[in-house]
Amino acid sequence: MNKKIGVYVCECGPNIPERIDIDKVIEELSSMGEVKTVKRYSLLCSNDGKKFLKEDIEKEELTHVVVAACSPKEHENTFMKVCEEAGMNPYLFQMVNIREQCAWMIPDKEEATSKAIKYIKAGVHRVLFHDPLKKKELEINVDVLVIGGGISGIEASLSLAGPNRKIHLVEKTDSLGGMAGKLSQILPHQGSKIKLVKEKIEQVENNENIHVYTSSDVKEVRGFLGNFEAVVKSNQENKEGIEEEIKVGAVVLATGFEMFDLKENPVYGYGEIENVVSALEFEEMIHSEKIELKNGKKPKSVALVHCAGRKEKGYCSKVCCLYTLKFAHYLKDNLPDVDVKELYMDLCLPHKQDQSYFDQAKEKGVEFIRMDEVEKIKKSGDKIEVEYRNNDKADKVSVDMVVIAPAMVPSQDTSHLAELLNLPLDKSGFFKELHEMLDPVATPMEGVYITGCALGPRNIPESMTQSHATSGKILSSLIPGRKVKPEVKVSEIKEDLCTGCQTCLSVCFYGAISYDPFKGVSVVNEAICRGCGSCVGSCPSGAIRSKHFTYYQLYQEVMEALR
Amino acid sequence: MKNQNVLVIGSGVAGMEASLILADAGMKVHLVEKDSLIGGQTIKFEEVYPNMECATCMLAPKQQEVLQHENITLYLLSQVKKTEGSAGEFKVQIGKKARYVSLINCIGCGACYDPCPVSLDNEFEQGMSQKKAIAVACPGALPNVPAIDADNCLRLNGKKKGCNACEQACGFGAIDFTEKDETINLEVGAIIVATGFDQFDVSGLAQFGYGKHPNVYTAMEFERLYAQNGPTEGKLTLREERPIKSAGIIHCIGRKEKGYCSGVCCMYSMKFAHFIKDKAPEAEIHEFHTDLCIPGKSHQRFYEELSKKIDFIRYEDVEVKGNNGNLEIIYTHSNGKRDSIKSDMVILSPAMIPSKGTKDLAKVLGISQDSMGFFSTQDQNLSPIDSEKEGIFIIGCAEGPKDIPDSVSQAEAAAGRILSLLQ
Amino acid sequence: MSNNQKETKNYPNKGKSLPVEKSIKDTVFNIFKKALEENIFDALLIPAKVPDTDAYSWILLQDESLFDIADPLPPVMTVQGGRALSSFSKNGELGLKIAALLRPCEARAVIELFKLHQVDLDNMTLITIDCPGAMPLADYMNDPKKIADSFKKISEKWEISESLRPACQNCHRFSLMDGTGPDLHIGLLGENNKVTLIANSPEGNDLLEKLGFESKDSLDKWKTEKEKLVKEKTKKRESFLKEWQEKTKNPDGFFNELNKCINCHNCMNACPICYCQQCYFDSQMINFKPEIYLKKSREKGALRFPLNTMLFHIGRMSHMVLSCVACGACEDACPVSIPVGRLFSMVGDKTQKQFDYVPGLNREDPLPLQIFKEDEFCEVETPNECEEKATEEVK
Amino acid sequence: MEKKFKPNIVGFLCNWCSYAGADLAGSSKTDVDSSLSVIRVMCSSRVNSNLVLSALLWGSDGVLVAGCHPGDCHYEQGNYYARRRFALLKKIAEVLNLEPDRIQLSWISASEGKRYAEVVNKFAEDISKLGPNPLTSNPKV
Repeated sequence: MNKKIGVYVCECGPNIPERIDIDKVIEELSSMGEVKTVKRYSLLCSNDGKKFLKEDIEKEELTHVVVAACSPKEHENTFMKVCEEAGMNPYLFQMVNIREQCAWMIPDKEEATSKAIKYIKAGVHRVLFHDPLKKKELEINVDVLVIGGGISGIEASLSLAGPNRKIHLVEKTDSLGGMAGKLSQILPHQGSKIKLVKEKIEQVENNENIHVYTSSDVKEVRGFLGNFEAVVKSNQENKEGIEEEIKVGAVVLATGFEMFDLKENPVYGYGEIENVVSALEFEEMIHSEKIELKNGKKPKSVALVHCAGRKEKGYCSKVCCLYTLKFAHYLKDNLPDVDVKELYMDLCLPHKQDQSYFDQAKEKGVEFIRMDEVEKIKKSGDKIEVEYRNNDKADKVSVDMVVIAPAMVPSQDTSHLAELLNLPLDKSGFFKELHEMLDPVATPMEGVYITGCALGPRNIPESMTQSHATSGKILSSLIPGRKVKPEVKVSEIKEDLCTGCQTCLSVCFYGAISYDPFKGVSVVNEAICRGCGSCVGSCPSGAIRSKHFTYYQLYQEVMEALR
Repeated sequence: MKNQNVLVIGSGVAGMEASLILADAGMKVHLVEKDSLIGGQTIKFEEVYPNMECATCMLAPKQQEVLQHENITLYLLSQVKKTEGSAGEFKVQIGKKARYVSLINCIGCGACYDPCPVSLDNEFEQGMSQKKAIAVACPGALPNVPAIDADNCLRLNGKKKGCNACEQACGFGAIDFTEKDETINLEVGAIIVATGFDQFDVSGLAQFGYGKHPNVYTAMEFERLYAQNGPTEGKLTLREERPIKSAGIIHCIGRKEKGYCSGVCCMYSMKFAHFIKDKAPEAEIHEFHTDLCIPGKSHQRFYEELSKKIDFIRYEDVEVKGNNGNLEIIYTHSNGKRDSIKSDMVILSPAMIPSKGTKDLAKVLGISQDSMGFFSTQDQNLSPIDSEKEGIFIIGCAEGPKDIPDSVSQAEAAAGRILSLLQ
Repeated sequence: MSNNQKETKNYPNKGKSLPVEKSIKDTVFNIFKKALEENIFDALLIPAKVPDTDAYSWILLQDESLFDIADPLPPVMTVQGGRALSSFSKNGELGLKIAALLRPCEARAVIELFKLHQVDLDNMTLITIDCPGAMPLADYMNDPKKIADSFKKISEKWEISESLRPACQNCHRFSLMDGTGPDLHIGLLGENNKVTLIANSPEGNDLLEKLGFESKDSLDKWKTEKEKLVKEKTKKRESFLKEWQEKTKNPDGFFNELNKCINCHNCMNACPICYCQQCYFDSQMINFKPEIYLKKSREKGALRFPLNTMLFHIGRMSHMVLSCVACGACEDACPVSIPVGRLFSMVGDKTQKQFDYVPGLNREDPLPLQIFKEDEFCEVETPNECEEKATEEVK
Repeated sequence: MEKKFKPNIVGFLCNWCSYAGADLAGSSKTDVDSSLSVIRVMCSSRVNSNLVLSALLWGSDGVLVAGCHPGDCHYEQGNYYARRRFALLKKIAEVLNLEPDRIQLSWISASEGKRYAEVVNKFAEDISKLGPNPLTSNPKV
């Protein structure tokens, strides 16, 4: 079929003719071989303009269209749509920016005009090399695999499960509940329901759309948004080693956190000195309603030591200030004569109600002592001494019991799962979000989401919020009956040129490229590829083509620039 | 809940995110914004911590998506006037002010600004620059279409009835003085409130000299001062255009008065220090802080790096005095010592408070405010974003001070709650 | 891949010294024969002289009788060993255990090709040998006997002779380096009439053990001798680099050398690192319509064809120079005697230093263009913001 | 002096930051030297030696590669790879004395219209001073 190109120059009201001699442009362009028609129009993006364009494409029976107007960021989509309506493939269209990057930045009319001609000619040459790309549609699976049965995983499962959506909830221990399940109580202003976790577990168990795998690990996950395959391996006594393959459309990681090992730093005396306990052990004491020293007596004085592991790990764990306040309240409420000292570095109380909780503790007589760091916790007679420094001065407190609040650290599974799913970790070893600001629960693997403390320290309401957020992301992208439409302008491997060096794999941030060992070539998964072209840039032989930004197309522009 | 329409109030980073997720899911979203542009407070920031990413660049693709999404109807210069009904069947009335410039015809060329005879303080720029009565808030504002300030436009306020300078300059017939304020009635299934925050007014606190000494800035003023698209085009100068040799940044302004820590000021204050140090490496910078609330996983590292370059001072109390055109910061160190330093510039980091219209909107929506004035939410553990009224969700800083990722999480969570209920 | 992650980076202090009874060749072959007999490996890739000709080639030897034609250090390097190895071990895993006897530069090429997934090292034992160099291919083909003889003399004395290939004259990496390259190294330097076996990986160790050798002998003598020679040759190399930097002081220096190019692309075909199926610069993508060339020639007065000669050379350089092992195969292959090997080797030296990378040194060092750091190379950014970044956190 | 030399410069701009920055320069009506012809790519990591060298040897007097600031890449890491590739190319040009100043890497964000103009104007000025690219007029090439 003969190529018939139509070139349309938009005047954009007075904006373009003021600086560009459109008649000259038309004259120059008309002499080009494949150009069937060159026309000007006052405002192509207006409704009349679009109508004109559509009718003219049809009338002139054009195969390719070049529009010279504003930035493609403004109206590329608009005109592609018009081309499509006129029966053309919308990718056989090229937009040339003669407003922002020509008329508006080159003051000399002659110069601006010749620049515009250059750009439009480049567009004409380029469009001849365009391929009629086609949008694809892929069937999807809407079920979800949730890894981690703590409060975040539970909440995500409950929010996601529905009559048309099954949830596979995999927990490595033998019961659901996670860390939150071990807590004696939740902070008063965060909710009154002490049995919150228990109730949630019941809801999960009663939900016919949630299938729970306890004592199980996820061994393998492959695929992309809408089409994942995973292998779940059971470690249960009677089912040990049994593997089950499941198909899902999305994966939620809710693998939580662990506590910093206080034995790592000997200054805390943890594990050495009697009555020096970790926050989690203290939770258990509250749980059993027995705040007692090893000798069975009630403590008369308790020091709550914040920030254990903050210096070591390099971050503040956000929640410790608040839960030690909870301990202080509990102590004051239940042991009326107890003397409570909080040793803190900075009070991190970033939520609107937190400060009043602190003020109340102060009213109850809790003593707050600022310190730069703990120097040593040691035994001294019947007492335990906490030596600390503040403003470069050494000081100490002497108490019966010391409760230490350790930092939250990534759970053991984190690095293993990161490898399994090809996910990045941050400097602290937690999962890294796709975009720290704007996409806090997504990952570079589209369809894999993360919630709760697997992303870093946070409190229960925040974890729950994130679980709902993952659910929002999934429910909006995986809708029963709908298909996913992957990006069209993606990379493509030319198999006969590919040598299988896998350089492209190493530079793809999204894990969109895999290696086919049988053929010995790399393969792009178009459903994952975002079309950045990094792989194209990395391939020495030119075996990867980035659709719509091919070497051929770019060289046309280069050549025109050099005329 | 069968009604597939959702009302989102506020088009900041949280409102946009919630709208996009719901719209992608096929819901019809009605996005109401009181200003003439979308993007909220975040687009005022040149960069955002901890990676110093350019906020305009970061948000522009989202803004474009909101503007172009077929499932989002945007109501600019609009406010919710009335609501009745309950979850699944809210009846909402929106009051939409006239823009006098057609969003369809205007192409954003800006030809109308210069001819306009009226100049006024640009609120978006914290009054640090002037704009015309017909103008966009800042270069790069989206939608890139100006609005006419009816109170100041000579034609519209009746001071000069025949003025049509802008109309004449417009080559697209985009100006329409006859446009009228409108009332729009909608039925929606759910409402998301994302009305954001305002900055605590520091002019009431005389000890900081704000308003008295020109080189005492609020955080938001400083954000605009160093923005590439701000009043000085990113050039960092004092009011009298002298380069900055020293700066003091004071945290926790209003924490005591308001009774809460805003959770983000420490980090953005450090961001300022980082920025000044970048642009003026010789400048001496002091950060006056109380508790350092830096709970993000990368924030402490940022602090540790920065503390090699600038001076962190833990203060008990602090005040700012003028001293021959210079500023003096007098403070009590946490070790009890009283001291003072001279400084060219002082930046105050004030608390975040509920946005101006919160009280009225609470009344319109029939929900209550908490003791701090933010919208109340229910039992936090079960549903940290649910208001007391079923079907109304509170997200972002409308619920309390928070940073961008937490706001986005809440936005996505609200969308998740709604979509989950519809399953 | 994990098989090849070496734990020890330093080669050991002890090795196994074997007395040379008949000849070095004989001593070395006895080891291989034993290994083949005891199925420690199933085949050996080794250079051999093609019977009844003067030609050398690579053979994958399984029949012991063929050791007669094999030669661990032939006078010339016909096909680069890396290329030979990748030609059969690229597509899929090797079923058999194979050993390859290579010159150190060939082994370095193998390591680079391994990183580019062009060889399979899982069942491969890489054996290197102290290399006295090789003679220029063209010289040898002119008078094989004479050149073979003079090679014999040169190699016995470890002489840095001007009759060696330029690449070999300027080579300071002719022996075992402190990295995770080969599994086993055969030291010829040091004590006269002794061959020293040095295990350089757990696999190498394993091999020696299976052969019944204990690594108990001191390496001091070999090391001293080797380091002496390394020093001497490094000096030579430095003066070569200096000379060539001088030569390229202006762009003409580079063009003058390459102007003789006849576009045969032999350099690329001989290069072990040029692993592409088709060179980008041989592809259709850089061809245009005649009218463009006509226009260009009008503008310039004349246009030289074939057109993209310089683009090919600089382009090829940009693709492979970070992995260039300075083996000189390209130069040997050039029919018009362009010193292309020296040119690439000189550029390789500078660029590899820029990325703090030594090709072929360690198996686990990633290829420079496949990784990045967040804070680096600010000096190539304009405006240059190095100062600003100098104080910021280094990842 | 004869007619003032006006260079031909090719600029590969990433879609998300630098191209948007160029647009902003235009919509703020900033004067920008017309020597530079813009070629839009999705990410600076699409640009490699194949493109830059071709442009340079086919007659461009200068090549600009521009992308998002480090850390701001729309595709997270693209510009870091681009920077490494560029560093190599620059070094090769340096070692061979092929006028390394003819290639330039710059970071321009979407809000930096002014910076775009400054970068382009300065580059065009520098290239004008360098004169025509000898690689294109040199009969040896």
